[in-house]
Amino acid sequence: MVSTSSTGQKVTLAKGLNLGLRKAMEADDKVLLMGEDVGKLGGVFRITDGLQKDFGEDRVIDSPLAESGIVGTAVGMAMRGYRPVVEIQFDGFVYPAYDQIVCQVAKIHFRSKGRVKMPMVIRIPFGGGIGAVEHHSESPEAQFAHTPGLKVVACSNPVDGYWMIQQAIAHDDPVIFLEPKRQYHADKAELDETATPAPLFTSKVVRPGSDATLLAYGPTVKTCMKAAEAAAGEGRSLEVIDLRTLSPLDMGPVLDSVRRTGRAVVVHEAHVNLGMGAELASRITEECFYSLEAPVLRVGGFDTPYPASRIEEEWLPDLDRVLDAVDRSLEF
Amino acid sequence: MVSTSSTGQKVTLAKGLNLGLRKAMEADDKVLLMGEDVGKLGGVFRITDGLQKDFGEDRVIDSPLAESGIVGTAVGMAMRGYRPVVEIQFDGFVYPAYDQIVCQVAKIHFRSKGRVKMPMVIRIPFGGGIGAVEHHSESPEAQFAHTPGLKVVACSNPVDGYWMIQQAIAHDDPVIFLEPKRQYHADKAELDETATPAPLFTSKVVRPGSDATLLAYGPTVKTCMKAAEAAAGEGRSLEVIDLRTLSPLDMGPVLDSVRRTGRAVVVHEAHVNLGMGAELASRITEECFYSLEAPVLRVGGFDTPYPASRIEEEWLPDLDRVLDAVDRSLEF
Amino acid sequence: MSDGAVQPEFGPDLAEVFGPAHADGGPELIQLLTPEGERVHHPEFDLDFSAEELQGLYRDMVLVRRLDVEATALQRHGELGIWAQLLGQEAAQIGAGRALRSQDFVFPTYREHGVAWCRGLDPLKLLGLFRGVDHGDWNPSDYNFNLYTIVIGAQTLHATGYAMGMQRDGVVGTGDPDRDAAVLAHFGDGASSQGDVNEAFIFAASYNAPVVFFCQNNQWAISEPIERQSRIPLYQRALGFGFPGLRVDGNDVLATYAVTRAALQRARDGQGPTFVEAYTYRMGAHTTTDDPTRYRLTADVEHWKLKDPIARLEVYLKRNGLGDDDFFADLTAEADELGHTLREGCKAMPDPEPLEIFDRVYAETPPELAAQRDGFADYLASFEGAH
Amino acid sequence: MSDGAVQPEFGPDLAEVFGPAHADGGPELIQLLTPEGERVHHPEFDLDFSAEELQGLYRDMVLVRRLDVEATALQRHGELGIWAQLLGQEAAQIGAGRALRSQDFVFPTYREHGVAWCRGLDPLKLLGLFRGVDHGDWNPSDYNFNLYTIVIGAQTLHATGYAMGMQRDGVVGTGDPDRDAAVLAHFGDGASSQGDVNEAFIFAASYNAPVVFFCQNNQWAISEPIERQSRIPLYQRALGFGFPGLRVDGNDVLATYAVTRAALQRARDGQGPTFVEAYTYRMGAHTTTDDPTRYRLTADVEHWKLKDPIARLEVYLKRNGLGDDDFFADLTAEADELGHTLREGCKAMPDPEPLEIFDRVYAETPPELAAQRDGFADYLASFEGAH
Ligand SMILES: Cc1ncc(C[n+]2csc(CCOP(=O)(O)OP(=O)(O)O)c2C)c(N)n1
Ligand SMILES: Cc1ncc(C[n+]2csc(CCOP(=O)(O)OP(=O)(O)O)c2C)c(N)n1
Ligand SMILES: [Mg+2]
Ligand SMILES: [Mg+2]
Repeated sequence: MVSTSSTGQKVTLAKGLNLGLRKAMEADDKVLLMGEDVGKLGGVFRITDGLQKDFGEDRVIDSPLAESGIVGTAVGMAMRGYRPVVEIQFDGFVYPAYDQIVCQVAKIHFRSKGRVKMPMVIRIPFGGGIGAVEHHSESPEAQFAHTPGLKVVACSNPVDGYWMIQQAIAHDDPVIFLEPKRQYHADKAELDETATPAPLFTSKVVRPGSDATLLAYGPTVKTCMKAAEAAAGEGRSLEVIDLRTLSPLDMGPVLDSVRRTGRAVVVHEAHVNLGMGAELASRITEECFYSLEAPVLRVGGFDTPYPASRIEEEWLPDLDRVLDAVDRSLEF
Repeated sequence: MVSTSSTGQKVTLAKGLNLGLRKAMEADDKVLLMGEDVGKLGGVFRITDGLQKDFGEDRVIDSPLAESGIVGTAVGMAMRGYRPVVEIQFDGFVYPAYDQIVCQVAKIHFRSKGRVKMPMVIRIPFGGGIGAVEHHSESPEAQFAHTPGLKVVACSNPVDGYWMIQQAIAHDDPVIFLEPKRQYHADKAELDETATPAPLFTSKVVRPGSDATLLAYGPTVKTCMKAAEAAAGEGRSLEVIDLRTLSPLDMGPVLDSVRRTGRAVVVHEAHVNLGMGAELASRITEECFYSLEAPVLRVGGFDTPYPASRIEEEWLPDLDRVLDAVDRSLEF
Repeated sequence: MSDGAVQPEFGPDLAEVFGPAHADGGPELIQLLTPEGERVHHPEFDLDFSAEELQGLYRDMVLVRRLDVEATALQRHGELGIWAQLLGQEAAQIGAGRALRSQDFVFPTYREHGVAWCRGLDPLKLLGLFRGVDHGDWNPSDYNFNLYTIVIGAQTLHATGYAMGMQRDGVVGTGDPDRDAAVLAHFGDGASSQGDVNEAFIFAASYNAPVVFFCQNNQWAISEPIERQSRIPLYQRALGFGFPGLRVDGNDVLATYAVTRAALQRARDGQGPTFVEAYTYRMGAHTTTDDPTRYRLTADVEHWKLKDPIARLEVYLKRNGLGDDDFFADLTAEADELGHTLREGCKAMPDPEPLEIFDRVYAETPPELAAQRDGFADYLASFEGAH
Repeated sequence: MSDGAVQPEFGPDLAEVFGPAHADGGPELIQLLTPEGERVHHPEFDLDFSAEELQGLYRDMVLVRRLDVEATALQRHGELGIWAQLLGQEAAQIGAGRALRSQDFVFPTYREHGVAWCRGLDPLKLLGLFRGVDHGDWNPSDYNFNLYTIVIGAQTLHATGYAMGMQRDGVVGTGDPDRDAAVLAHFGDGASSQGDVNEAFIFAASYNAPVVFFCQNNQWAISEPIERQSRIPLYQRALGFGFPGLRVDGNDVLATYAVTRAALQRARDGQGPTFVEAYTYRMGAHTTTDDPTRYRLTADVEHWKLKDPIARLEVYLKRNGLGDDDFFADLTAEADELGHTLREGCKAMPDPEPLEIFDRVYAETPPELAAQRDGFADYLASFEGAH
């Protein structure tokens, strides 16, 4: 079991997560991985590639095909002192485990007056754009963020993937860990394993700007960066914030930014209706009522089920729809 | 099987629903009821009292103790041409059926290009204030309203209970039907069975006013009516809207009102974070940006799990917290 | 219990596979003490009990019945919001509870007051949940007894996972009796229909986890009779998942003890899960808010009264001179004392402090929740002057 | 298949209850045609097949294999996003599909292309979902064949509910062969672990619903072998729920047909559910995106090649003079023609019109969604001039 610690290697998000999981397992032998096909196969996205070989079947556990069973047994293992990291194969398959997540995982710390900790990470590859069939492109984050007792984070790039997964595993509260599956093998970034990462529950300005603020997380960070780039070509300066944490929200950087720009557009793949954009818009408006030049606008998946993949790119928020919202905001 | 059709009787919400279910079953023999203890017992709240006796065990079906099984078999019955009305015993027990609801009930019409209808009603007694133990006082509406393909309504009084349940059953789309359990046996209202009810998916101004708008549904309608009454004593005129429909929202009356009053407070028992208030605040702000004198404020359950019942009344939004928000809005 | 339609005209003959089913427990019912108080013998599960042990089991049953009666009365007097009665299930719970070793871990439902008693929990602690002052105010690891779980069946998966943790801790099948441990997972007949419970069977079988699934078949899930959940005897469910199932007379504390003990030992030894169906009867209502006259016959209840778990052991003790008048008198006094303690203790239980709720949601409270807390504190404080 | 640890030291002896388990299907495997193409007899399920019937079954299998091969190729050429192959499972699907009567209703998973074929569905319609142009573009009631369901196991509950609907419609157990109907519910070995599937067993047993649970145990759930899901033969799962389970050689189209036919008839007659385990093997990858070399041995695949469902019937037909050269040549031509149609048809499938999605979410589109649609239409139109 050799730790592949090196600095400066270029990694994909999939590799960053894989390395992060490995680090976490090396650091604490209470860390267990569990899920469908996470063993020999390394998961359908290969995020757990090689881990069963190196850490054994007792720590990288192929489970029967039952999500409630996976999360429910992970609860028991956490009660016994383990730190289970559960992989849900695709976003759309988290729902059979929904009851265990919202009634048990989320509530046990509270129910027990803090006596029983629930240090569990539930990894969910989320979002669309991979040309998949139904149920493989969902964005369930709002439902979890609405549930007290859960923390919800989303990574957007290889370096964050590497650090955030380790931070989530080390954290004593249950964390819903969202991974933009479209990004798994898309881009590479330089990983410096000796760096000091930002704390887990913080948002980051990833591109400064002054005319309007784009709020994104997971897969839409890239969309917004591209939009900002395109807007810059037309002389518009857009600030982009990678929220990273969805529950709790880290409103500090968001409010600072909107107070400066006076305009905000929230971009996510989840349905607009009752999506994260609704909460962000409400809070921003409450806190920056007199700084806002326009209402906070929301760009997201339409309020329809995820469509057949041949039209998914029309359904998903893209650069043009983001810029259209920016225009509407600026012209308001 | 005698229809107790009469005009002018005073009924509770429980009785209104019971009569409405009876009417719906008389009107269409494809209507079936299904759930735990709905037969001889008449349900733990007695909403189905007497129906099995009159309509038989084939139409009022006591089910095995499994919510996914109940909703999943109801899907099959709907495909076969029935109109199942499912009772979930308590809000907190809807989650084992969550997968069937969001991935099947909500999506089958879309998946089948409209060829397969899903005329199902899922009745959920919801909300707190009855001194119950954990999981018996939840407000899960935002999660369902976020899901395209579902319609979500909440009744607040006996007369609406009577009409809305019949309308929901007659409707061809799946309806999540929320019943404020705290109101079941609380107040009586005169029921005129010959009246013409308002359409199902409409909101209603239940008290006109001019200083601020209170938006409520289900159990908080009563709270807001009392708050408006109390405010009137202090010379403040509050308009109260009973939303009745949560998905779709009927924004017409809401926007009209807020354009007049310039102020809105949304009141629900669900957690504030990503609750219905977030969506309402976002839409109101977007539509009435220049009419708003203050940001839309939200009063709801705190972002903690529902507490032990001896302190539930402190956790739930009450008259004082509503008036406090009104004050904050007016003073903004 | 079983249904005529179960006979297939092909495939294995179910009656042959399982033996005939009987409404009264059937021949498969493992019994050591009859309802009439006769000691009977069993080829596999016989055990010798000392006078002390028998008195101990009797005492436990009498005291938990008193606990139950008091709690029911406290609910009637408005001191509890609701109470889930164990009346009639004392033998099933005490038999199972006494079969545990301290290193074993228990996952109860909301009705296992008797098992809690055996784990040494102050019974007053059981009342908090039903009074509405907490969700259970004990540390599970202090008693190896989890908090009550209300969502039907959810805890069977936790139990299985906990047992998988024990396997990883190396406390299964080592041969060291003080080290080897097992999990006892409680659930009801109604719960057997939940997906979670069946998934727990699958996981436990798949990993050969050291867990005993202990089902109190009290014949009812609120108003629904066991026939709605299963048309064959419930213990046979386990066989289809590949591990043994046994039906024990749940009103016979000796048999329940013996069978649970053997099943737990099998689990500790690394031989995997067992399903124990304790065949019993819910003599009371489902909870204090239930009205069983709407759905069941008094005659049935009367029938089961003859099988009372306490009465049969009392007859046995008395007939065999295993308890003198002092023993019974002392026990009555002890029960009265317990009742008194419960009544006084319950009424003295303070309401929780509202602001606490904010501190316990997370191990690390996020700033936004802390702000919500502070806002509420200010709000509450704003009334102080006013009143 | 089964695990040493299953022997309890008490309780019913599982080996006795169920008989011994064997890796290769075991003695309980119902077979009418051996891998070598020998016709064997079975005491309960024997059937006579005419030459025409045998040729028909053979033809079906050959054509659906071609369908599968073509679709796999179309995926490789980028015409489909993904494809779930049925290679090796032709006999299980054709045997089951041909056992249906028109009034029966089928709930498939995502792999039942052979059953769809038997229901008369234009195979091109199966490609839409995998191409990404729709979620299945047929009306289930036109074929009594539901849309594919992707969430594992969910459809078994729908099937049970549909069967309960049939009971209420009075089309079960009337004795009229053209009226009595049943439901065929498909699922895989992996699916047997889902709560939903086990709840379906419970509901079907409880209401004695006319449903046949048809499990294609192809030994794998993606990378996980059947042993992870069950340590005893899967068909035995049903016994614990109180209805019969049977294991049939799923690579033997004759046996699968005979067993499914009997099970469906039993359901139509009002005798309730049956579990049929079609013991087969997934010869291909899980889907075209899977790489089975990461988790299984080529030797295993080679072993199963000897049991090929088509080859054995071909041997039998040829050996018994039941198909002349023309028959085989015509069939090859027909398969080529099918391949051609599929290739051309697939490429010609139009992409959906984005705006349609808004109209199909509800039976009655709410105004707010109509507004969203209109806004998007305007937005799209705004580009028209621009480009
Ligand atoms: C998931 C879920 N659904 C419904 C309920 C409501 N409920 C509480 S107890 C009960 C019946 C349980 O019956 P059983 O499992 O036989 O246990 P018993 O109460 O008889 O001990 C029901 C339906 C619940 N607590 N959880
Ligand atoms: C609820 C759910 N979880 C996970 C998946 C992902 N998934 C698709 S197929 C599959 C394996 C299914 O195995 P099995 O039931 O044996 O059927 P087979 O594919 O072998 O025909 C998995 C895990 C899913 N579709 N649904
Ligand atoms: Mg019970
Ligand atoms: Mg399989």
